[in-house]
Amino acid sequence: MTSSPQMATVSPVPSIASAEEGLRLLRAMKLIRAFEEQVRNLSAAGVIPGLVHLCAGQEAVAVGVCSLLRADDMIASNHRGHGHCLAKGGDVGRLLAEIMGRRTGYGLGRGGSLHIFDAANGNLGTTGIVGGGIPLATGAALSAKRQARGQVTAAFFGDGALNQGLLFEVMNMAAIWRLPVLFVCENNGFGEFTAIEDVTAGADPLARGQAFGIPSETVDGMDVLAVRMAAQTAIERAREGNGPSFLVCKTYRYGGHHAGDKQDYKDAEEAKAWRLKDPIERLSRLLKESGLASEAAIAALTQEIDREVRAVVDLAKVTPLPADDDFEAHLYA
Amino acid sequence: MTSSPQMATVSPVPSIASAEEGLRLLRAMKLIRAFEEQVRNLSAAGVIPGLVHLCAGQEAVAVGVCSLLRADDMIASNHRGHGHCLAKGGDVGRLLAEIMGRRTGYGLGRGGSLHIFDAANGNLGTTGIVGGGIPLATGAALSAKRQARGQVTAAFFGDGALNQGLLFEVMNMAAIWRLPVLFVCENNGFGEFTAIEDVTAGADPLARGQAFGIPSETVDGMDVLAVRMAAQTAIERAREGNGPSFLVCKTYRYGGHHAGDKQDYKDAEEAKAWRLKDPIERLSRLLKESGLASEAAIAALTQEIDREVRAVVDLAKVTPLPADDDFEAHLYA
Amino acid sequence: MPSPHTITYRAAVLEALFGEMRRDGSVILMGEDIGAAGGVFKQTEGLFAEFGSERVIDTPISESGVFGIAVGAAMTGQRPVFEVMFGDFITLIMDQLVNQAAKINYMSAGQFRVPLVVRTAVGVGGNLGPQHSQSLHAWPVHIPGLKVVMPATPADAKGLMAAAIRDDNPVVFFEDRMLYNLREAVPEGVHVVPIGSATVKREGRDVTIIAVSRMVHTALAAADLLAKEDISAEVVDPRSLMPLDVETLVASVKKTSRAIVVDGGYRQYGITGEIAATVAEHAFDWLDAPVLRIGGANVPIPFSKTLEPLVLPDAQRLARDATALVRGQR
Amino acid sequence: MPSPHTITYRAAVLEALFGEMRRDGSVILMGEDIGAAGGVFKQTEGLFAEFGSERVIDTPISESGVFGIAVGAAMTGQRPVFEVMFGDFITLIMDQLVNQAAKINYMSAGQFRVPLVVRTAVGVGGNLGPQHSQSLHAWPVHIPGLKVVMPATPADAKGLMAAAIRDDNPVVFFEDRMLYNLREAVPEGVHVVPIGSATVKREGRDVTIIAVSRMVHTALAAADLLAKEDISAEVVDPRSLMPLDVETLVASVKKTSRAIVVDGGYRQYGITGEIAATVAEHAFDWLDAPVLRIGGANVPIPFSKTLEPLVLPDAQRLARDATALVRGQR
Ligand SMILES: Cc1ncc(C[n+]2csc(CCOP(=O)(O)OP(=O)(O)O)c2C)c(N)n1
Ligand SMILES: Cc1ncc(C[n+]2csc(CCOP(=O)(O)OP(=O)(O)O)c2C)c(N)n1
Ligand SMILES: [Mg+2]
Ligand SMILES: [Mg+2]
Repeated sequence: MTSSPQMATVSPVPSIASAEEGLRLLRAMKLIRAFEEQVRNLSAAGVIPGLVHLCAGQEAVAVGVCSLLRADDMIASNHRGHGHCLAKGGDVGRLLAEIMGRRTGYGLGRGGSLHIFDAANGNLGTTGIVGGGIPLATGAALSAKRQARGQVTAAFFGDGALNQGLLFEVMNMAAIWRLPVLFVCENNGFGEFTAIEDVTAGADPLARGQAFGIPSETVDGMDVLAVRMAAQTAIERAREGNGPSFLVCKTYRYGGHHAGDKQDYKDAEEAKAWRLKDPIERLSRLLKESGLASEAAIAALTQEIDREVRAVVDLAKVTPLPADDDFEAHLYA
Repeated sequence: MTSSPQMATVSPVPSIASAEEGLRLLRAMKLIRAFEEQVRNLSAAGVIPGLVHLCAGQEAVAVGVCSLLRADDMIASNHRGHGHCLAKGGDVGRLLAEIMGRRTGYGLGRGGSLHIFDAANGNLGTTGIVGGGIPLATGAALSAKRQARGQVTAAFFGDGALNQGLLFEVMNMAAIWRLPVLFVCENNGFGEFTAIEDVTAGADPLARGQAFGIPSETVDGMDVLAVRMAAQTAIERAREGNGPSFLVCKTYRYGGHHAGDKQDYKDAEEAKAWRLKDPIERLSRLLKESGLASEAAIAALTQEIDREVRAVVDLAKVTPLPADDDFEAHLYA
Repeated sequence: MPSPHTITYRAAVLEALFGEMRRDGSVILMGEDIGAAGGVFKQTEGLFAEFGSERVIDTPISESGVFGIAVGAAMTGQRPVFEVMFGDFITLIMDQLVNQAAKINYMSAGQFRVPLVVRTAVGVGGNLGPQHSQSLHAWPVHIPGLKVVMPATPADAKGLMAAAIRDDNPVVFFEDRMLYNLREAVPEGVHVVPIGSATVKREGRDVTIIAVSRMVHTALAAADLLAKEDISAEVVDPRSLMPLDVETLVASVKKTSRAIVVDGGYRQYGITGEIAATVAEHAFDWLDAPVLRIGGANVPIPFSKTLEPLVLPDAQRLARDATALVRGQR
Repeated sequence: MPSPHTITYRAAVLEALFGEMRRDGSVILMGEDIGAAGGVFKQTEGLFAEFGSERVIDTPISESGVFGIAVGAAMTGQRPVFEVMFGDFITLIMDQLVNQAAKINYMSAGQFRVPLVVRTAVGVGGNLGPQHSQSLHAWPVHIPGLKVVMPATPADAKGLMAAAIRDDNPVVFFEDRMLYNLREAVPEGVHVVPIGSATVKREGRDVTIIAVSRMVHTALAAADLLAKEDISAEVVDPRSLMPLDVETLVASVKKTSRAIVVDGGYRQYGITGEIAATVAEHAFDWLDAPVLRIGGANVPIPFSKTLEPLVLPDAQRLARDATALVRGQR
């Protein structure tokens, strides 16, 4: 069995406040899309070593949530984490450099795509362990609660993490301790090559949060405004000291599990149907239809982002690789 | 906060089929009670080394479930497991010998109370790891399913295990693979000295099973007939290939976490209220009121059991301790 | 003895799995994406087609729970082969492995056996970074009740997988994923290598190199380099780490009077300590120099192209160190 | 230097906890039954009353999740002291410890630090059986990025707990629960013992006994026995296993020319291998005999009164072995 786009619960269509805000969201999603496209090419060309897990198709979730977060709010990401990093304000150049294994990257090039940390922008890291970021975000929420500066945190994870015992342990504690954390599941229907239905019991993943009394909501993850609306409620709840929330965002990854995956486990019709719900197209259409942005303005934005990302690629290619000195640097604090 | 007896959902009062059956259940519960009383004394006297975790008060759960199991059905138990062992047909003498560290015990005296295995009677073991037995019973259910002889298995665990991630992982798989397993939670209100409410989120633990679509039921764990009724439905479901069930049995441990625990975290009034619901008294009353057994017959049964257990104690005291040879025996198969 | 054919390490393990699953209906496989997808390394390809979802079981991402279920299944008549996709994730099954699987035969005085295999892909290479490159074999070898094997060649991989499945104890089977495409002659049909037997991969006089898994190939390459300098190196592959074939190792060291132990795991408190100390204890009076230990670097394994190659010893470095040892320069 | 008072090991650790929690508001405690109940060993008694439930946090029985939360809290300004009730259960936190806590400072190039302490009660005694007696310190010492300490005396326990809390890295703190009632003089007030420094507990000429945690006391008792046979034993306590103070160890062995390493964990592939091999490497030309390694028995730790005492080496056996070593009988 595979996932179907009809499964996504369509939230009431939210409206958009201003042209500026609309373009900001569009820009953020387009930046991620363009970035992932470049990463895909660089990976295929062998310029990026190892494996990369791209999030094209899922941009609305990262952007919807992070667009409402303050700079001092924190996120923890997972293996499919470039979008989260950028949406949280990460530096495109340092991100790409890290993915390319350059010493100008966030971790001196020693972590790569799976290990992007960005303290300045509140990113507790991408991680190669399914579910591994969930307690980190929750621990940061514990700190936030102690420090009482109204910070909130968000943990992004896939549907695959819905079956890691760690998620349940952490949700339980977040609930009893009323921690200001958002559990954001990006349900893209697959964990690697396995469909969620084949390994995940229960009629609805929401029940996994509800079991702990956590307010839980299914969200159309292809609609950045729907994600924002749900996230806003959850963030307010957290900031006001009313504890965690659980959002299950129905979405789809356009690419394979990692760049290069042949994707023969996917249904072509279904993949096509999901493309029709593309979050970037959708927002563009809305902006145009509502008169908030012209076709030309959007095209200009697209070009600008393309230029920006290309420049970053060109620069990253000539930044230095790590030196022998970097091998042991920061092994201990 | 502490637990209150009113919390137990009272199931519709089930009736009892025959005097024989009634006395069998009563006998099983009385045996456990008498056994635990002896263990408590032997522990206080230093004849039993280490720590013992007694189940006086909780007999109805073990007996209710196990009285419906076949000899080739299997159980996995936890640290509070003497009752499970006896209810599943375990040998009183070998059990006590193991608890006393004698070489005539189930494990040559090398495991003690926390590690009672009884293959002949389908006991996969007590265990010192909270939650550790749950996957073992579920793995046995996987075997049962493959072998297709209609066996079912039961995992007994406490309310403390409700927060171990392992439980959730295993429940999920039991549900997707429709394994013939009963998840039997003995909710006695405490994990060691900590009240369940202080560490367990959610309005009702049942939701932990329901999240996976597992039929889940709250049971009056002080009423052996109520436990039997719920277990019967669950066992039939499992035998018919319809997958797992989750029973949350509300009960109370009369003693401390381990023998010798001062129990200053308990509310005296509450403890008294629970005593009024004593499962042995309750069944005795029912048998007498319904004319199925006379006061005298019950008194005779009590005496008989006392004699039996005393004899076992006397014998165990003179059985040999393990010899140097036993030290490494069975390290490898 | 069946005739050999030349196949990859990956195919050799697969041959053992096919063979044992055909022979014994109680052998089942459990792991992530091992079914229709054939495994992320194509290491289970074809098994699902032949044995179906009853015996080749795709699991949720729940390592701890799946492995716990495998232990229960092993206690009750199955012979599960449980796969941990990357060796870095054995961290997630340690409780079930140590506190249950390793001790149940002992604690139950033989009433319950736990015949299962944990197989996992380890090793540095392909730029997978700090959480997908570790080899934590130094952990399970420390636990009484477990057996641990780490085959270096396709033939040994086939033979030890068969032995591991037939063993009535929990066996941890470490495969270096950088060996998967290595081709060598492998006996066709049934082939079982006894657990606990080392093998001399190359005879020599001047120094014994005790090397494990992929390091065996590094040691053989180093021996070639050493030969050019007129140093004759003997290469011994323990194949099994637990139990360890101390006799074969010590016999070699008594012959050469010098020993190097090479392993790909973190060097600090890794397996080279135990092996070096054991050899030194048994061959003290024969040793002309301290036993040299070479291991993986003591850092999280870095992703970058320039740094990853610094993690493991290579043949040049090994040959250099061996030369110094033999020439009395250390 | 503050004046000493005589208190138990348990009280000494508690003194460090009170001291550090008063000094630094970011120090928090997390564990099972550590709050109002004061811990199952009474090892946290009084902390809850002074610091409240905000800083002394009773957790659910969710070791993995709690520890993961502690790591996240450590990354964001807290200094958690996380308690694992019995050392056998560290099996449950290995993923967060190895794949997150140990590597985050490295992977983030210092952007995030993970200043936390894992404290856990280990050791054989009191007939608690195979799942409540293990000491798995051989695992974390293998992982780059972690520090590991194992104090033997009340004074060192106090000083190393203070150091562990102040350290900006994850530190694993092993306490042998059979030492909890040991009384010795402990400096009052602030007392910090640097991590990574060994100490010579008794000077001697003929043999060095390197002993860890509770085995230090066994070694001291053995040294008394040896003195009666005119053998002068030096007892060295590494105190920290990672980093290990190689210099102090080697200096002692160079002086005595004979070494014994004693540890209470499983002997097979335990810490004695690394220490013996390290000493042998640095003091090869000084050694008159192979380094002798003595460890816990390689079996699940049995419950019974007659068997449990066979697990650990005692002073008599240690003295006997040392005598044989010194007299050249091994
Ligand atoms: C603990 C653990 N088990 C297995 C893996 C291998 N693995 C990496 S990603 C992945 C699938 C994750 O699926 P999901 O959480 O849905 O995220 P998605 O890739 O769909 O974004 C698996 C099994 C891992 N990295 N960590
Ligand atoms: C994994 C693990 N963590 C902690 C413990 C220590 N411990 C033993 S029993 C217990 C409480 C268990 O409570 P519950 O499951 O409710 O069972 P009860 O004792 O009430 O029958 C704890 C925390 C343990 N044995 N295993
Ligand atoms: Mg997914
Ligand atoms: Mg309880």
